[in-house]
Amino acid sequence: MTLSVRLRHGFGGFALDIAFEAPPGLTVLFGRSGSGKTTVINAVSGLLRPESGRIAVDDTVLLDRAARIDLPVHRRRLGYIFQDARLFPHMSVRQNLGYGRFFAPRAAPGLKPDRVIEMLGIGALLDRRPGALSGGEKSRVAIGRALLARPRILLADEPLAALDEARKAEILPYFERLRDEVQIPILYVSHSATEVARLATTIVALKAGRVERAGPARDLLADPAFTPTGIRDAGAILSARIVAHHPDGLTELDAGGQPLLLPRVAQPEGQVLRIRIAAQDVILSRARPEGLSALNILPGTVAAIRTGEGPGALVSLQTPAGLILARLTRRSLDAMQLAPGTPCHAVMKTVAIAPDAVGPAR
Amino acid sequence: MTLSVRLRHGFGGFALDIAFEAPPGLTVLFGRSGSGKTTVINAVSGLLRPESGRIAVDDTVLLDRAARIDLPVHRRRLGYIFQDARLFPHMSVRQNLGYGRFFAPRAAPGLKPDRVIEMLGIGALLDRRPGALSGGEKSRVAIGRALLARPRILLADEPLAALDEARKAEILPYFERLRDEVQIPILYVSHSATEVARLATTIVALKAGRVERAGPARDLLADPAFTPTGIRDAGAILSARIVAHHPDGLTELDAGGQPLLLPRVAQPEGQVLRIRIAAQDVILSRARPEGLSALNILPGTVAAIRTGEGPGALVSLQTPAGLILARLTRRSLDAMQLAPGTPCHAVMKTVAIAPDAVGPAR
Amino acid sequence: GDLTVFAAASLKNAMDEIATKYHDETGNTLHVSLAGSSALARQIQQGAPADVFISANEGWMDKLEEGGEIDSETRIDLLANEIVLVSAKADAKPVDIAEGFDLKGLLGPDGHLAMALVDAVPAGIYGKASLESLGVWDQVKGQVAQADNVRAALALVSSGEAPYGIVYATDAAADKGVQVLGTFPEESHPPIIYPAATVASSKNPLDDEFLAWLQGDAATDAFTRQGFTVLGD
Amino acid sequence: MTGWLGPQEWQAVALSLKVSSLATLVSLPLGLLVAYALARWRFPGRQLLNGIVHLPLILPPVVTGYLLLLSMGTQGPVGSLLKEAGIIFAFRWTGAALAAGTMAFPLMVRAIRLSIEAVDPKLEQAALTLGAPRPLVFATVTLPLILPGIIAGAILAFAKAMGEFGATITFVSNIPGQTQTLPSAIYSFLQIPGQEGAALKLVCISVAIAMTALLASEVLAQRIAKRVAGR
Amino acid sequence: MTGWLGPQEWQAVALSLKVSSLATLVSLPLGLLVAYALARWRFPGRQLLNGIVHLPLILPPVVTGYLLLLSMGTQGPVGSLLKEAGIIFAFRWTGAALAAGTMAFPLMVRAIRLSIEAVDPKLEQAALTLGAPRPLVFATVTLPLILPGIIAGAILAFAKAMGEFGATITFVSNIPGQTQTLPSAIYSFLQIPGQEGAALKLVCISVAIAMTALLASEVLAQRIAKRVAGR
Ligand SMILES: Nc1ncnc2c1ncn2[C@@H]1O[C@H](COP(=O)(O)OP(=O)(O)OP(=O)(O)O)[C@@H](O)[C@H]1O
Ligand SMILES: Nc1ncnc2c1ncn2[C@@H]1O[C@H](COP(=O)(O)OP(=O)(O)OP(=O)(O)O)[C@@H](O)[C@H]1O
Ligand code: MOO
Ligand SMILES: [Mg+2]
Ligand SMILES: [Mg+2]
Repeated sequence: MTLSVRLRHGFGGFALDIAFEAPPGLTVLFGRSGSGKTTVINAVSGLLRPESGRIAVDDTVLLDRAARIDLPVHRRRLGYIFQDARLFPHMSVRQNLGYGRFFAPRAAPGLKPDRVIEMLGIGALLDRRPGALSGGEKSRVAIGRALLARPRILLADEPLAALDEARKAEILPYFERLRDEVQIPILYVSHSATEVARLATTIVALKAGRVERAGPARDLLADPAFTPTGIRDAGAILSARIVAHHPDGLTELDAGGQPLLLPRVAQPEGQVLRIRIAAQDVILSRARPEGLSALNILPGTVAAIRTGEGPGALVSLQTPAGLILARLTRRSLDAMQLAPGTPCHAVMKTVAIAPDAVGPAR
Repeated sequence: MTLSVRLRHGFGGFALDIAFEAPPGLTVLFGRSGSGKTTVINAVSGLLRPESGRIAVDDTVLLDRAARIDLPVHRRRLGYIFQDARLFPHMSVRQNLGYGRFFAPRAAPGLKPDRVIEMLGIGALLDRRPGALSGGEKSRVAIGRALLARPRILLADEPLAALDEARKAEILPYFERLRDEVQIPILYVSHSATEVARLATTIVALKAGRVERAGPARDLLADPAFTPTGIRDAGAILSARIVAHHPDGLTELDAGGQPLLLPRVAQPEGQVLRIRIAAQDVILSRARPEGLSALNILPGTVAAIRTGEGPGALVSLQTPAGLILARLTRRSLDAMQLAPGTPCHAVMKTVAIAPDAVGPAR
Repeated sequence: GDLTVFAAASLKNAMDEIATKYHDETGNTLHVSLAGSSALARQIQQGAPADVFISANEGWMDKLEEGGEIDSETRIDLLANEIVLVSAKADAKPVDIAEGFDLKGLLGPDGHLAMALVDAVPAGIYGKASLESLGVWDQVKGQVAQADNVRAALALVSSGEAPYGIVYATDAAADKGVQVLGTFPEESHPPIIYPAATVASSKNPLDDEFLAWLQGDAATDAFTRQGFTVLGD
Repeated sequence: MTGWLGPQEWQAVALSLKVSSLATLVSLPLGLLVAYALARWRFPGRQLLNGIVHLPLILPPVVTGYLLLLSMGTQGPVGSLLKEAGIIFAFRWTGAALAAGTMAFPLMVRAIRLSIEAVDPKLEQAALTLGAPRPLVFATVTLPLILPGIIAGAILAFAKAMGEFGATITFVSNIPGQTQTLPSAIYSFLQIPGQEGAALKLVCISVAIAMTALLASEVLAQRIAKRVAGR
Repeated sequence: MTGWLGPQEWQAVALSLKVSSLATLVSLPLGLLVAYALARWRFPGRQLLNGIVHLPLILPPVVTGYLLLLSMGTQGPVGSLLKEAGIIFAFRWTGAALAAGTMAFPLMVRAIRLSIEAVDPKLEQAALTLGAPRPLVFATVTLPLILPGIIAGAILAFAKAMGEFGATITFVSNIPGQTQTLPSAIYSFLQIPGQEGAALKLVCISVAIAMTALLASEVLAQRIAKRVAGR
């Protein structure tokens, strides 16, 4: 299912004018504070009626101002995780969680309440009221409430911002499942490189109310010119197939014929994974290095080099496994005499490929 | 000024029982969602009256239930950045920002309004009301309101959670300035490794209402057994003096007699910096490696090794610059035959030392 | 049988007694609705289920008669009353109420004279007429405190708020807190008449009989005890 | 007890309770609707509706009673229509309830409206996104949140109905056992000097009833507030 | 215009305006205090205070007026004390204002109290942490947020005061130019057969005044609500 959005709206000083397509999967809306992310999501939800525009999911038109179509909010079958939790203060956590379920068609696909409650770690809170919850607990209940509404479109506005890393790591897989199994369009606002890398199928980067870049996550993330969360978080995405699970806790992958080792993953042998390799974590070497603690070495040739204003540079390397990004200093660039076409090796630590950078391929 | 806190309080199922000292500087309260961080901050602010306990800043007792002392909230001279922004809806942004200033003694030290407004990027919002702000804009105004109250104690409950990376990078230095120049005790709740590494002088880790670990940030962060934000974010902190700014945009430091290169920093030559080196970013090599893009190599000997349940291990290396943490796989550990006392080299990329891991020393 | 009587509120005590007696004598039950004469008259105009109307005010009875809402031939002048000057002051002396008597002097520069509304409520209208014909109205009119009914005027006097007041003799008799200083001459005001009649729309066979009974001994006794004069036809 | 109050007084007490309860209960749904419309809808004639609702507060009760008599009496334009339908207010206890309800209506509407205006529309929006149609959003989110306001409105209305006199006596007269409410009975006693004691007894009963209702509503409202605050 | 209404009626109009305005303005601070106490403080006697505030609503107005006469009259226990201090209510327009204010008080308190209860205490807490002492927190945070409630309460009180009759005439009677308010004048006309027209004129004036006030308050309240919503 493809969500297509075209909007124009103005608030006093701020003008929004955007158009993008969100193909099946998860579309991350990206942009600085005040760039219009919540406004876009609100328009898709129907809570904001834009001055002009059209919003459709495949052939279902949610809004078309020109044709005077405006599907009422409650008929859009949304799961909206608000930037503020917006729990119903007079209902218990259990009642909050059950609220959307009640209105969803029985037959609609969705996650089981027990599993959602368990993954969110809110089993002990079910009889409390929102007034007696901590900030993170509130946001977890809000996530559960939206997921359990069996939505046809999921809108998530920084859903994990208030959570600790461990909890984030527990919840991320469920968004992956929603993306891959339930196959509903998901619009997801996030500032976190990890979340973008792990979840995004598509990226839409907003800047001051306009679309700055938009496209498949894999293309955008491998582009040295696009560093949405800052150059430090740049990184490319590869596909690789699981070859073997070794007894010392490492999993071996085949990335375009080259072996890659990473900490054990849960998926079975044969499965194709999507892995993210941060530019930061890649060391380049002209000669094949020996005796290092880093276990992964991919040969390749330099594809492109981007030097910005600072002392750093981003190099993209064409390897058998695909394009890889590496970040280094210009001094190293000069010392190693790198230029497009130069053959060289990418050295990556096994541990640099964190579990949260590994997910089922799309 | 040292803040000492001792508290006991119960909410139905949750029992808080903690004691810690926050010496001058910034104390990060760390812990999973629901572990009691906001409760502690509320008690220090006086908004929550704990069942028993004592809270004092040096000799000024804010609360002593046994002695029936309970300084009223408004006399505690706080700057409290709430987890939810809590802006006054009927006042403009300007009025919100000015509110605390009005009650602060003229003579109290504090930041200038214009600078705070500029760093928060809220200059264009001054005449708006909170209802017309985006999520991140609200939280920025809330930060400004607290900072401008010229507080004697600053309480910040995940102040940067709703902000994009670029904005975070702009605001962090101001918390550093408050910590280093204004020298007020700061209690700061955060889940972010970057913020902890950059800001913390002291770390207090909570777990289910109790103090799990507490101590100076430098000690805790160099301890392979303590990985508060997950092993992936482990990293040690070094002190190093600026030797020279090179024309190619790199700055050379002297870390215990060893040269370290990193992207240009703003501070002048001669100044001592605090730099964080993520365990993730360190590669170990028995022999001194050659021909790599990584420019920093520190010799040392293995001080301690921690192996957990997974395939990874944390190695702490005693170098002339101080303790360094490195993360690698057990397979590498075995291949390299590392054990306490083994001499070896730490290899770090220049670019791995990001600007946000560099700050004035404390 | 049952009978509904709409009676001016100032007849409360007498009607209570009459209801009991009537029930004892005839076995019939009286429902007495007490309110201001104007309210009752308007209700009768709007088809109220009243069988008999006893008004404190001839004007309203005239109005009903014009509209055919009462049976004209049954209308009688049932009771007469007097208006008196009262005071709650212990040292008040009887006053000879006559042409030009010094009411202004009694009140002093800022004492008030409590009356019912002088243009609207019968007791007030009679009082004003009397003072006018005695030639003292113009001197005291600025000091008249008008209440919405006689009872409230009396309360102003008995609470001491107004030193003097003009009320019905029947009300003055019932209030132990005030003393009657003098009675206004009968000829100084129009006759104070309480007319009664059966209501035209009433199909109650008892109504004529009750009107007759009201003029009988038992009723006369009850009215007299409250200070009314019962008028024969 | 029966000795302490005459049967007629007991009747007045019972009738007042009946009248005030009916007036409160029947006007509640209408009050809710009007309050919601005034708080949340923008429609032409909104200010007019608002004005009409407030009329009984502005007019002297006698005038309200008189207008009721003219319009809702069996001869009146509305009353005669209703009579066809078998609904008669004139000189019935239902009429007393109508008068009391009319007088109490503005108080009820104001209280409920204030609390509707205090509900954060963002919560209602959240319910909409979860698939609840407007009427159910109202029933499951708005209504529970304004319950304290509804209780306040209802109790104000009940208290007002217990004390209402001018409009009632003007509209439905003061017929013992049928339309004689407590305030009318008190009025009757106050017409004659020397009956203050009897009036006082009734005043005490009236106050006791209203205070009991008031206290009950306070307890209820507090319990609700606590639950919402999450304690 | 002067020809349309007699001078006595004009006086009544002017007086009613004066009386209702004074009643509203003077009872506002007290109403605010009582509403705040009832909404936010827990003290012994809170329910008693609540009951007393509601009394004028429960009692027939005549009774309230009578009680005022007994207590606040120049001979009454409170009234005689006040007289020493030079404050006299009896037969003065100030007394009419006292009666109207008393009758309107419960309406005002309820409206203000509801809106105080709707203010999120977290905002007040935020103000405290910023160094504002309680009274200033009230003045700068609570008060502006409850302004719509205060306006609603004031306008309810004003409207009620414009219509108040029973308590006023019982307490201060009806002295043209001093205590004859519009409702007293209307009542007088209604007592006389055939004067309904004259009464109607006054009713219209009364309604016009109250509606104007009502409309003004709505506009004001809407403007405030908009500002708070941030549009
Ligand atoms: N009013 C209350 N009644 C009952 N339990 C409460 C109440 N307030 C907080 N709690 C519980 O106390 C615990 C600590 O809450 P606190 O707000 O301090 O957590 P926190 O560490 O700030 O978490 P987060 O990171 O999610 O904000 C939580 O388990 C919470 O559910
Ligand atoms: N009601 C409003 N009136 C005026 N301006 C508004 C209104 N709502 C939002 N804005 C402005 O529109 C812009 C976009 O707001 P939006 O909430 O979409 O930002 P966002 O991208 O979600 O930011 P954040 O990450 O801070 O939540 C902001 O500059 C904001 O100030
Ligand atoms: O009973 Mo009346 O109607 O006082 O004159
Ligand atoms: Mg937003
Ligand atoms: Mg918290």
